[in-house]
Amino acid sequence: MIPGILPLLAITIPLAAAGLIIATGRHMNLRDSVTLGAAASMVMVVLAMLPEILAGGRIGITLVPLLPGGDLALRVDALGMIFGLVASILWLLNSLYSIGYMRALKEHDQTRFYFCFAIAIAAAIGIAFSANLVTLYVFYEVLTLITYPLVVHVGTPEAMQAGRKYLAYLLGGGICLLAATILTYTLTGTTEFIPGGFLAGAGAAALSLQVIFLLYLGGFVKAAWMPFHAWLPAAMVAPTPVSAFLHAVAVVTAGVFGVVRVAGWVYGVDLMADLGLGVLLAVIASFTIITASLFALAQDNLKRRLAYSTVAQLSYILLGVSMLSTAGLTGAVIHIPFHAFQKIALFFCAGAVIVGAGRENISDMKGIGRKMPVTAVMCAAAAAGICGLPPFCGLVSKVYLSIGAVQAGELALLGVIIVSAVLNVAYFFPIIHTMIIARPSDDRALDTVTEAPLIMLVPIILAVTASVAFFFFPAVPFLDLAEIAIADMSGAGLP
Amino acid sequence: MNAVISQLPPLLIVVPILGALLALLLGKWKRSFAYPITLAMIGFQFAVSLVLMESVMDGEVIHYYLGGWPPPLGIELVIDSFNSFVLVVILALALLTAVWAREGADLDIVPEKRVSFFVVFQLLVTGLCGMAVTGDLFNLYVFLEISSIAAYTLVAAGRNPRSLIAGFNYLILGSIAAGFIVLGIGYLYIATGTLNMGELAVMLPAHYGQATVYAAFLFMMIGFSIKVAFFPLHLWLPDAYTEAPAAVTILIATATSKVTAYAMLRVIFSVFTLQYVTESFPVTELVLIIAAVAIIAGAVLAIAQDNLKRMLAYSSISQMGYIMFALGVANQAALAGGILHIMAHAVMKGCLFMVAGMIIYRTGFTAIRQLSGLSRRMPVACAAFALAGASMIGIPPTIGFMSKYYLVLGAVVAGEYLAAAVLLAGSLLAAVYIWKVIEVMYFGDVHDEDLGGGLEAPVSMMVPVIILAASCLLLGIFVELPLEVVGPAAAMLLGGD
Amino acid sequence: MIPPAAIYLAGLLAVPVLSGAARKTWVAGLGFLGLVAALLAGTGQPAGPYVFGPGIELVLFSVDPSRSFAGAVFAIAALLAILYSLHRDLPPVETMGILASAGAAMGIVFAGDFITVFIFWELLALASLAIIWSAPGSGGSGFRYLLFHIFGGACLLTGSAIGVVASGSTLLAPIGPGPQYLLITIGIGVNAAFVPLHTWVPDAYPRASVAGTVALSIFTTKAAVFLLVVLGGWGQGLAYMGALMAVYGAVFALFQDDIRRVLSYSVISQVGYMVAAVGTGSAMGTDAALAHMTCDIVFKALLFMAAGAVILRTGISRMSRLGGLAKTMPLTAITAVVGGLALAGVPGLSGSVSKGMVIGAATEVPYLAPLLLFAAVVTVLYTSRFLWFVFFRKAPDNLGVRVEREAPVAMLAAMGIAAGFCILIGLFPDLLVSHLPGGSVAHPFSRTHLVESGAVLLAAGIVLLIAKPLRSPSGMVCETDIDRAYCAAGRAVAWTVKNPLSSGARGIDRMIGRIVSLATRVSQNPVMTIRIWARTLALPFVRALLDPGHADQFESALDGMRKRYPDERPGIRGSGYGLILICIIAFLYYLLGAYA
Amino acid sequence: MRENVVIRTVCRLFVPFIQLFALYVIVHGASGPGGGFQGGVIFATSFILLLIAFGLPCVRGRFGRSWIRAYAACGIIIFAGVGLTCILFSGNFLEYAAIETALGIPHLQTLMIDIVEAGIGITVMAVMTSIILDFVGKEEEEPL
Amino acid sequence: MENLLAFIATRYIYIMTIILMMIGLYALIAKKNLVKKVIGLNIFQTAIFLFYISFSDVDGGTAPIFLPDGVSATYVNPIPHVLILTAIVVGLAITAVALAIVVGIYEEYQVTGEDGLQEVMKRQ
Repeated sequence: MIPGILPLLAITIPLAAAGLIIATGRHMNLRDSVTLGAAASMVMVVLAMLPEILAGGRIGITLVPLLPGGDLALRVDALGMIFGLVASILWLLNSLYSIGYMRALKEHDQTRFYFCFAIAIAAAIGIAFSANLVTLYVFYEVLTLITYPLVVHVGTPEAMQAGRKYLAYLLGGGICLLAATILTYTLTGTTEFIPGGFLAGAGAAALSLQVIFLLYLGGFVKAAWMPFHAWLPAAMVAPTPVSAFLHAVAVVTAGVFGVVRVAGWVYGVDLMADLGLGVLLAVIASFTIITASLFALAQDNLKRRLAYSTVAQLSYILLGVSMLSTAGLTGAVIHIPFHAFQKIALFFCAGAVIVGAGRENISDMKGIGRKMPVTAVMCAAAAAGICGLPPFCGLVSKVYLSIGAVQAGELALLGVIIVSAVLNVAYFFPIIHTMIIARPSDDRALDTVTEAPLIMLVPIILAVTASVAFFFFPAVPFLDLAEIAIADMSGAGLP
Repeated sequence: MNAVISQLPPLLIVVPILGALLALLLGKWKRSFAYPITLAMIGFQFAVSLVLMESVMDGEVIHYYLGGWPPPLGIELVIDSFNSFVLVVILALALLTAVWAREGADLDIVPEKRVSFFVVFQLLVTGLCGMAVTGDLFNLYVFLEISSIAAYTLVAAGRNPRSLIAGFNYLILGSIAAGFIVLGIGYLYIATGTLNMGELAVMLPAHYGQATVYAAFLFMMIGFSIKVAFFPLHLWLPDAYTEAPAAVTILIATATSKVTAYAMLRVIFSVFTLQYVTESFPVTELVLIIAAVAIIAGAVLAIAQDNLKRMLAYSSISQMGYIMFALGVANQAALAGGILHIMAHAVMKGCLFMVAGMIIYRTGFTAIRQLSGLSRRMPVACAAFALAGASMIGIPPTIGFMSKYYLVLGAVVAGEYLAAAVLLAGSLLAAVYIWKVIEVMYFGDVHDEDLGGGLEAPVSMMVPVIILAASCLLLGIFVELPLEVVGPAAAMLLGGD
Repeated sequence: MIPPAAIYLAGLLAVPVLSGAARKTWVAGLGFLGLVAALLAGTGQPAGPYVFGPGIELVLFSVDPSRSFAGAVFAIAALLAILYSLHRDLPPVETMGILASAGAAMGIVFAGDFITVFIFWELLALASLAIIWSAPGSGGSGFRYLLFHIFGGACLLTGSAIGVVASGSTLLAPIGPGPQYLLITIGIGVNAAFVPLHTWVPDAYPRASVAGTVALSIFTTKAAVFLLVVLGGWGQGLAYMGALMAVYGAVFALFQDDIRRVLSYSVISQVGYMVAAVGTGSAMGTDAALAHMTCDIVFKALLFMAAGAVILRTGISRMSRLGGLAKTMPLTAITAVVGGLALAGVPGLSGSVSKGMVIGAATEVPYLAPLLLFAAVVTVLYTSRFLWFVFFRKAPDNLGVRVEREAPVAMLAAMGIAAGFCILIGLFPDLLVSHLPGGSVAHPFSRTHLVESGAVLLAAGIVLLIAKPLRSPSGMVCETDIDRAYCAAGRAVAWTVKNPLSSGARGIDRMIGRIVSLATRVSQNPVMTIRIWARTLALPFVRALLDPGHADQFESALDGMRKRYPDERPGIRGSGYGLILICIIAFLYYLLGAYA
Repeated sequence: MRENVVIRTVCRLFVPFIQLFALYVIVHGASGPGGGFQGGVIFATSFILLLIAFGLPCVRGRFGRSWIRAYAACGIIIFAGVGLTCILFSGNFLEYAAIETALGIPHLQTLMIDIVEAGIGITVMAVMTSIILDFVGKEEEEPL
Repeated sequence: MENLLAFIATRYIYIMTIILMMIGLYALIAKKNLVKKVIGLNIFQTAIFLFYISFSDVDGGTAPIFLPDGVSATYVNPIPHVLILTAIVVGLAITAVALAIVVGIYEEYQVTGEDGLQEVMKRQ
């Protein structure tokens, strides 16, 4: 078996699954079992790569020569492995969940739904394992397009409106990314990700490098940093599994992943510091964290509130990157999986509430915890996790971020962390109170409410369990991977 | 090279003409003969073009003197990597269009006209081949006019009475353009006393300063700009594309416009050299500016349209701007991108127009808003449309993205950052107008149920569409193959070889 | 041996599945186990550092005398609270909360490094929230409680981050000067109810359930105090902060009507004593702080228990409407009196011992002792008010429904034990003092001390005689604290977010949408648009200059255009326009050529 | 006007000469001014004359659509045929010299040229006539 | 002045050509009747033909015909004539198509003028 077969396999499995899904579209059970099987086998494949990566190795393969400076090539390293693990595992959970969800709500066009899902995950894995900017860009655009049908799945006018917004932002971002890629290529003659970055050698003017970085940031608008975040809350019209997919599995994760990639593998930490890009990033991230949290306070629709919370949380990762210090980067990198696991649990809960109680507004959820205890408790747990409370893994990244901020000497960022911690609690715990503690306005209110089907509860419980487990054993595997990745990207010279 | 190949260039032109006459005569006797002959002839041309490309791939050039008369007296046919590539592209498209037209022609060609339709169709293709292979300026003009006359006729041939008016506008402007071109040729002849491109390229530099050469360039530039519908001289195009019979639209949009663009590039880079357009008469900047305007304006106008074919027509104007963009930047990467885009645009626009035609064929819908929910009835066609549309937007790894990538790369290398930005913005606008359609097709709910479910077009129309849609993707992934020809071609145009 | 924290935290996992008697026995058993573990903790070996991740090592269990001492104290208090809570089936969440807060407190006590402290700190906040929210109608206050403590926790985290990076190790150590001092002080101060961060105490305690309040009163503040002790190395500023708290709390306690609010402010005041003691910085001071912590835990818990019993039986929590319960609830009354006197510092009870030590230690810091004495006087005042109004004065006739019964056995047991502790320690101080890490001694019955307390009581008595209003329950009630300001600020934020921010964002969205639609509309037929605009501009002039006929014609033509817009029919004029354009372009090229 | 004897007679008289002249021009194309185009057009004018004088039916009777089509085709076929023959004789397209050398017949070249010119002439004549007739045919049968 | 006259005298043919072209363009732009447009087109093309013929002319040149050996004469450049012959045929074809289209339009709308056409199409 040639060494590079595994990453290739990881991409081809979902693609093949997509074909099968179309083929078996007529028979529901067959189709869904295809999805599940593909997801499971993909997890297997990714896990099979884990040992070598943990041993510090890399797995690479070049598919086809595509463009000057960018073949279509895959290379798995620690950072990519983190994203790959998150995407594949959460896809498995998400498939389980969406089967329950879609069937419970008798959604239309399920075949299209699962088809797009499969291709989207393939694209996500491609992003995770891409070996150069061109490959990254290719899968990035594919991801953008293929998620569009998911976003507008319901097909209502406002869904279409949201879809247009979604496309406008993400395609615009793609354009920026393309421009940045080409500029990088013209400067250096390569787009290969090199640990420690390769732009430093280009000897280009600082200003141009800064402009290019801005372009990159624009390209990674998938990271939903303000003021270019509007697509994310808008995309909330999508079915809940899709929201979960956007917010946890692939899309936004891909955005922040890209930022980390570019910071560590294109620019390199030292160059970032020299150009003062860390400060820029820090400003953006801080602004986003605070503002998004404030917006979240104002939302009554549960999913919208979660969306704004995602916007804020993603900027935690940007914040960590902006610190350009070991602990900060570690916090950033591990916050990718940790946030993903907790946020997907939250979205699953929101969906379970929609299925079980048919309610989307927090104000209508008074006391539904009495009827759907599992959902409510898990929701509370995940929320606490995102607030960074024990015993959930959110706390770990919070700790690392704080230390990183100090290492970077940016004490102002500590203020941001404090404020945002308070704001997180401020917009999450009212939900918990309403769901579990508060009493329903009238006794009849809860008659129609029932607990969500088991197939939906299982993924929720698994996700929450995982986030607890990561609190107790953060090292396996994410913190270890993060350590390798950081060593990779910094070499030395980090505070 | 062996004798057969050396004799192929004239056969490329002559045999199909004979075939056309044969079709005319036999068609008079039995109507059903016309189509197969046409198909066979175009197939023959395609095969010949493939052989030719294969034989010139290694950089050698085939010169063929008609009647054995060497230039300047005689007419010369030249085959090199550039025009063999263009030949293959347009003939492939013509072949697919012909296959498509087997039933697509019935859409708006009355049976009585069917025979003459295919004859003229084939004459058009042949004229284009002539344009591609000739090495003589005046001969170029003649073939240009042959194909144009055929095009006027075809455009006006439809059932739809408006096609007459569109055809008339097309004819007037086309003839003016031809007049300008022939004037330019005349000036060149005054300056040098020869009409052979090769010789002109050699002799012209001595006269670069002269007003005659300047006037010649001016006239030819304008003439070709009209022929390729280079904004703002595009006014004939939207009506012509919209009102013409579906098959004709496909052929013109893919083959004619591309060959004309080829001729323009050929004249500007092989007759007048890069040095002329950049130094002694620096027109590239202006072309670049106009091209940028064309890209944006065409896309914006396309966004505004409600008629599907008209929307695609405006998008063609925008896309033609891309090719002119390459002319304006005029460096290796950009020119390669431009030539690649000739192919790319031919492929994807052919696919889009075919789907549009199929929709009209099945449902008679022309307005975009009528298409809602069509994906449930014509899944394959809509999928093809989506794929080609993605290529039009420039989503990797489609062919549209590749050409765009090279164009932007060229612009950046040339330091034309603003132009590059405009180009990218143009692709964003392309996303808007393509998405308008896809949105309606896939996510609109089905109106007038009486049309029923399965509306997939007959297989003879489906096959070309599928081939084109697939090639949008495959050519993108395996872009190396066309690049093997395109790269040298661009280098040759720049005089780098 | 097992860290006591582990026992509580592991044990609470079983609570949801158990119920009824089983659960009660399980919880009680946990309490005992925890106590045992805490007592054994001193003998145990410190658990080695557990590598949490790169650059972070946790010392989950480190042992020294003060830790094992405090651990024992917390364990006893936890046991009392659990006993007290057995009087009825609490909601599982509350039981878990009580256990969790016990565990978290234990964790803080035995934690060896900042990160561990932070983790248990947050856990404590979460547990207290669970306790508070288990009582009906406590949503708002619980929420405010959490906000305060998360803020505190974040400050603690960030502060300790600075410390960790500065010192290079995560181990607990005195805080050097710099931003981390401020941050950590705030962080601990929130839990220790520093003024003005104290408002959560009177806000949350009275709203929790009766059993919950006891647990709350034990753990949060005292754990903070213990952390202060462990870290040490605070300047005298802390001492004055303690004094401020003592006075502030005592004075406010004087003006309360709700019995549990009285006790809440009393908590602040007593914690003030401890903080002051820690602030002195001497070993004697820390000992005093620990001692007072112990005593205060016991008698404050006792008083809260009594108050809880009263509320449980009468359903009333306002002194103005209570009274004469000494007849109906004698045992409760007795224990309450014991606790009250201990709080007031009457010699022979535990309060006097520890308070004496505090004041003794306080003499080292200028002006500190007098402030504390003043606070002591006020303490006597509000204690006596409390006892008098609740138990001894004649019951007001407007008293609502009342259940003429003694408190349930579980409560009585807990109260009895607590009272016993007060008396024991009061009579035999060495029971407590001998365990103090600093090895300092107490002389509760020394002359100076007796005189001191006598003077305090005397002063209090005089004040009571003079100040008439103090004798009427609703005489001077002031329930407004600075928390009003906090709430106002919070509401302000909420309003800003809801109105200007959101609507502003929406407005921007709408504007972009309008621009886009306009652009589309224009580009449908740019030429015609321009003509329409031009004619529209020209219209007034036409009206002015031409004669009406022409004007109307002009106008109708314009309307026609507007109606037909955008007409996409192929026009035969196309060729004409085309030619004109061609000429223009040709001219452009010509100019360019001429220029070249 | 149809009754006008003079016109009819004159036309009747002229047509053969016109056509003869046309043939002359065509054949002379090899060695002098003239050739297929001119000759063909001149030939077509004879039919126009007939049209003017005797009206459409007469002309159509003598020279029907199918015939026109056939002529047009034949002309080009001759032209192309000759060209291809040259290729058969391993010369270039329309390289008459090749045939001449191959067969060794002197002055075959001029003959070939004449044949080609003739082909061109036939086509042009046919096409021109068809254009005229078609446009006239749009009117009713009454001639001008 | 003289040289201007000389300029005009020598170049008059070009000036004529340009004037003719302008006339043709004018007709194309301004004339509303389609047939007149076609005529304008023809005028335009004719101008170009004249242009070619004029520049191929040689003073005192004769027709380019083979002469008996020994006799030599300057004759005009034959190639432009040949070209123009072709161009004329092309122009003819264009005219034919144009007229055919005009006839078609007339049969469809019973008008041959722009304005009439606009009216008809508005009514549609």
